[in-house]
Amino acid sequence: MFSLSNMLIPAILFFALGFLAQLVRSDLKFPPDLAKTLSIYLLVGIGLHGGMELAKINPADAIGAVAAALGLGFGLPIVAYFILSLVVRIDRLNAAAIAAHYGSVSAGTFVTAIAFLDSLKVSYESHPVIMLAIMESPAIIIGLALANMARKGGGDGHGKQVSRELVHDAFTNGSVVLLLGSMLIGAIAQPAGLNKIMPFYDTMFMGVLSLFLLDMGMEAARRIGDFKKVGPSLLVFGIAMPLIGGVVGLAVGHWLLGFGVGGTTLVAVLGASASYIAVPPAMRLAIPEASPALFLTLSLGVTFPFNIIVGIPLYFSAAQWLAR
Amino acid sequence: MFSLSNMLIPAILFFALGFLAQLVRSDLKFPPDLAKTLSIYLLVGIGLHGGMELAKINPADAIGAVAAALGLGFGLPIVAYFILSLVVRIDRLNAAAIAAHYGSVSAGTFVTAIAFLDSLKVSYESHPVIMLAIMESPAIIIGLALANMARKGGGDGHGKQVSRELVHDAFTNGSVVLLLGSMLIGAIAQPAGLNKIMPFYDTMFMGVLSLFLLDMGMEAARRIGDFKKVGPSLLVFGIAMPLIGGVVGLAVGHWLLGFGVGGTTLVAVLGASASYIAVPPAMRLAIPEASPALFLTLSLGVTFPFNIIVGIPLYFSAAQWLAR
Amino acid sequence: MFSLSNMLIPAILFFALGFLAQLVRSDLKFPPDLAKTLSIYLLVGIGLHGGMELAKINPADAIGAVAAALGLGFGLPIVAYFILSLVVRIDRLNAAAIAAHYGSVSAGTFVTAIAFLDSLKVSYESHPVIMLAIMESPAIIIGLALANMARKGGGDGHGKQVSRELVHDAFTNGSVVLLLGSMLIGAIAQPAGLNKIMPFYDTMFMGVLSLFLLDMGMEAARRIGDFKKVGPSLLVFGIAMPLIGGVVGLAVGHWLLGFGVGGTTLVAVLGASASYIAVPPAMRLAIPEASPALFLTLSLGVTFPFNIIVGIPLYFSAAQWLAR
Amino acid sequence: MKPVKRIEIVIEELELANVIGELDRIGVVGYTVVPRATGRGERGVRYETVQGLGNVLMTVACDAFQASQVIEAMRPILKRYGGICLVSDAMWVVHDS
Amino acid sequence: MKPVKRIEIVIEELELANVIGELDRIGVVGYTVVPRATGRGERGVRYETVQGLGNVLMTVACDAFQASQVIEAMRPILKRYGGICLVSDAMWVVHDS
Amino acid sequence: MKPVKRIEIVIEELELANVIGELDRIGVVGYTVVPRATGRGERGVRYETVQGLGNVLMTVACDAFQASQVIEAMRPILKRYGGICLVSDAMWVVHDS
Ligand SMILES: Nc1ncnc2c1ncn2[C@@H]1O[C@H](COP(=O)(O)O)[C@@H](O)[C@H]1O
Ligand SMILES: Nc1ncnc2c1ncn2[C@@H]1O[C@H](COP(=O)(O)O)[C@@H](O)[C@H]1O
Ligand SMILES: Nc1ncnc2c1ncn2[C@@H]1O[C@H](COP(=O)(O)O)[C@@H](O)[C@H]1O
Ligand code: NA
Ligand code: NA
Ligand code: NA
Repeated sequence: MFSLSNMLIPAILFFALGFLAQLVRSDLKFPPDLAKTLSIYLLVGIGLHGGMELAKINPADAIGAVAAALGLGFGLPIVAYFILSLVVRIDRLNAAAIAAHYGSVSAGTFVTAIAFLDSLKVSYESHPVIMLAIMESPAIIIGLALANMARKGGGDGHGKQVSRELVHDAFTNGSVVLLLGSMLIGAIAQPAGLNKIMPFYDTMFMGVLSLFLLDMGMEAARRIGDFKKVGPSLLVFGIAMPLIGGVVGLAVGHWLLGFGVGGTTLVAVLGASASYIAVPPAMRLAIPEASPALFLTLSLGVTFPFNIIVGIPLYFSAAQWLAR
Repeated sequence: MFSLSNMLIPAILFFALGFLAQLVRSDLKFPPDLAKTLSIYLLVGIGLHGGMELAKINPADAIGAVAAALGLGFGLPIVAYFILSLVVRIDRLNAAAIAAHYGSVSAGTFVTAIAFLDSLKVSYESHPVIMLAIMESPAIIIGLALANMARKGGGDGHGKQVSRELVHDAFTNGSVVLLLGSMLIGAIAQPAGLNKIMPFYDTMFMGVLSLFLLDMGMEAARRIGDFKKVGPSLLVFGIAMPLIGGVVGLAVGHWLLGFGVGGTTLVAVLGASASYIAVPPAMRLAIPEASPALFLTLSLGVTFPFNIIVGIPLYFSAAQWLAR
Repeated sequence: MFSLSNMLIPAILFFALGFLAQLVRSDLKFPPDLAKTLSIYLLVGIGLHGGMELAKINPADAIGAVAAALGLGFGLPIVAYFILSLVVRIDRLNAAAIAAHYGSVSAGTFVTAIAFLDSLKVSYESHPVIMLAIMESPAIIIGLALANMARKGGGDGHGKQVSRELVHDAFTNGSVVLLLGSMLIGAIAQPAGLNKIMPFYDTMFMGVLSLFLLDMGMEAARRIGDFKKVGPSLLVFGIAMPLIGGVVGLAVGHWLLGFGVGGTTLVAVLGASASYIAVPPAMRLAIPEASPALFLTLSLGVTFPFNIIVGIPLYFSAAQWLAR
Repeated sequence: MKPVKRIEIVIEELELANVIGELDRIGVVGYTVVPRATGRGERGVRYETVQGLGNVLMTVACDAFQASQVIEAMRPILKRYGGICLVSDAMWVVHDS
Repeated sequence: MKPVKRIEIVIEELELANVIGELDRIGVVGYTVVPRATGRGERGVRYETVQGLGNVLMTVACDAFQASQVIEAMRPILKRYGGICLVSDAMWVVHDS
Repeated sequence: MKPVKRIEIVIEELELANVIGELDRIGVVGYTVVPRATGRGERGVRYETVQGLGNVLMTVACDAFQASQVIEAMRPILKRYGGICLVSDAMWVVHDS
């Protein structure tokens, strides 16, 4: 069973440390490129590991996971959009932009969930990694489509050109390329060579994750200043939506894909997490009318910390409960 | 016994390499953020290790070390200030700024001392790490107080506001937060999680230290151009003061705290080293009249290299002599 | 024997991934300082390893390798210059600048060759590392001399001052200092200390190389846009010249130095590779009339990828053939 | 030396390719870009939380006629995505005179 | 386009918060900051040896009245901590016109 | 405030030492440098592929007489290595007045 001591995994404590450092207005600052470097490392690391695992399974076996990922990636932003327009009642363009973030995923949250499972020595399926890579993109397309609808076609020349670029960008953005690319390398490279590379990822992975979360903690706390701009109903959305996505993910993982506790937790995390790397620039280009203060504050300042501190253990407990 | 071959530890050789590279005007340059990244890594590494060790000892046991750290942190800058005003005879504001640097500590010097002890397989107490964290701040307060006195109250509104900010900054500066934070994490995190993180620090620590010292060697040599501005009597101070601080540290470590050879060496290093991370910006804000060319050249260009090359082996030999 | 599966070593696959990412216009981008940091790491790593190996051999034994390196370093740029002026028929200043690049070496290619040999479990002599360090500089001097000749003495005051600076820079440039310096440290540092440092290099080396090649793949592909400017005959030179240098290197390694398959392959790689770190800035200062678009595109965009993908396996097969 | 217009543009990094496209269309070859600028304007504070969302500072020196075209091209971009565009006079120490 | 003052400030990074505080007090919303500038002045060479001790380059476009307030606010800061402040004229390609 | 010339120079990083040498010779103490600029000009696109081959943006404020000397010193450098040099007028909020 889950207990408070599970919270004391170092990765999460480092996140809290970063958050606190920023709250007490420490001058602690990470070099701006450090976070990027750490996340390149983490993405390649998950990709290689995932690829090596996936090479062992039957490709046909992965089709269900791929389909589920597409379903979640196309479905969740639509759910989010309707909640945002009908319940939270914000304007449609901001709704579309925010919805796209929640349909996509956060690799940082995913890796933290893996650290969490590892610390409890819970095993997990390898399919969720491929779902992570796939789920980066579809929500961007949906966000764009929703915005075009909101603009009643948005059909000026500029809009159409941006749309074309956006669809291209959605499938070629850095995280997708890194993740799919290293997954492929993990699957096809000769084992002797991989064995020489993996110590770099195995030895350092959790340490790098801790530093990454330390930085993300600072970044999350920096967003608190914008909570006023976001307003109470959107803040509630920033916590309710991951719960909804998490529940959908739990259902998909447990019933649809038949995963165990670990895999189901990871699918829940995919559903629950919101993108803060690939989607923000895409939405900035696609929907310049939408406010970055809203979507960044929600994904980085509310949902990310919520998932790290509360969400992951919660989805895990739920997955355990389902698996009874 | 100590012999020349002890100087041949790689960390020190890399420092010499960096120094030399700059002397021959090589275009070798480290990316500006690399040194920051390396020192974040080193601080977290010392903190985690220290915290894990400290978790094993009786908290009451650490009270002596804490008190000694406060004593050194408040006392040494006052000693330095009087030497600077009465013997070296520089103006009081520069004296206050420089004194603050010498009352504080250099984590880089501390880590190099640990590498030195490790290379000789000399063990050491874990308390000095906590002293390192504590000694970052008090000297900043003393520097500020001395400057305010020198300005006869310095009591304009601006001065008072800066003072308040300074006291805040002294206790929340990045190094303090990182060091105390990771010490705490090392002490309270669940062991299974720590075991997954520590390979990142254990495997890489000495290698990272070498690269850090390579960069610091270049930085130290860059300061040589300012030796003229500093003048001979201040240059002598830059070597005499670490010796004084080292002797005080030796006494405190050996007699007051009853440490062995390793621990006594480390306390001597704390006394002898001068800050070049936390104190310079604090003094720049608090005493804008003081010249950064003076305090940076002294701490980075004179005292740091002196401690790395001559000081550490010297304090170690003295600690051995005390322990006969 | 060599087979296609040898190409599937992860380092090369990561290079291909970077190349592809850029071709599909992904927004994947490495922080600008990351490549520098990775190459500092790689240079120090090769240097330390090489130094530790060299410490075991008789210094007299290395004299042949040193002489061969000087011969290649002074000879190859002259060969390249004549091909460029007489066959490719480009102007003499551009010819001099490009020739200097091909007389020098690429540490990145060298390390990839080592990864290639390691993946095939082929051993190699330690001398080529010292040749790598030595071959960085002579070509710069030759390039300068050729340019001065082309300018008929180039004898204005400015030219002479630049020449003096250039000769200084040729021998103090960052890569040379790092490589020779860490080789020296590897040779003289006390073994206990080295053993504490080496895990940093042993554990991470291949992983770091992969990330480095990922970045270089993107950089190489970025150069494709300049292929038009370079023109077909120069593009052919970019592939023919490494083959010529490779053949010369094979001959030198096999017959002159009597190396085995591994060592001969490495000498071939030294002959075949073109500099893209030390030589470009030197040529920019020495021959401002020469176009960086030409020399950078050739060395980074043509010869580097050619050597990584085709050259290394080819030189290796040839070395095997020689050793029959 | 010849008199030129000095155009100074602050835009989000994401828009840079777009702006360069406009310069190409107009036929302006030269520009200089300083990356990683931060700033504050009507749309709040901007810094590079996320790749592409920081500011860049672009300087373009060109003749008055081209400048007026650049200005017109910038208007819709500034309206859509924010940023500023300042135009002033300067003397250009021409390469070849 | 409307005529504005273009204020260009070089200060130590540490002072940035202070200067922004003055802008807030005066009511100037917009500014752009380029970090990691190095330089040389009366106080010698400045580069970022230590976090906070490098220069930043700040640009503020505002009307003449606000500019005069900014200038007055900068004087004591420049005196205390060094740095420079240059003021020139520019035309602002306003967002909404 | 006093009127000054504001000289803005974009050159390859490698040339920076050279330009500072010229400033020293002329007796100009103050300058500010923003590193890591990219750009495009007659010689094509420049970015820091290789250490030293990126652009830097240098600003020098000085009086008109020194400015004319700096301009003359820049001509041969610009001719040889490329880059631009723009000169404009500004008011300097002097430290001590
Ligand atoms: N008055 C101003 N002075 C200088 N920079 C400005 C000004 N207004 C806006 N900016 C810059 O332009 C960016 C976008 O501005 P805005 O679209 O008004 O939010 C800001 O982040 C600033 O970097
Ligand atoms: N004349 C000048 N032109 C351009 N920048 C200057 C000038 N004088 C000072 N600076 C900048 O302002 C900073 C502080 O100047 P100072 O307070 O005079 O040492 C320097 O590091 C330069 O970046
Ligand atoms: N018209 C221009 N406006 C702004 N920057 C320019 C201009 N022309 C050249 N530059 C800058 O000067 C550098 C060298 O220019 P060039 O020597 O013409 O290739 C370019 O990389 C740009 O950064
Ligand atoms: Na999601
Ligand atoms: Na001290
Ligand atoms: Na070569």
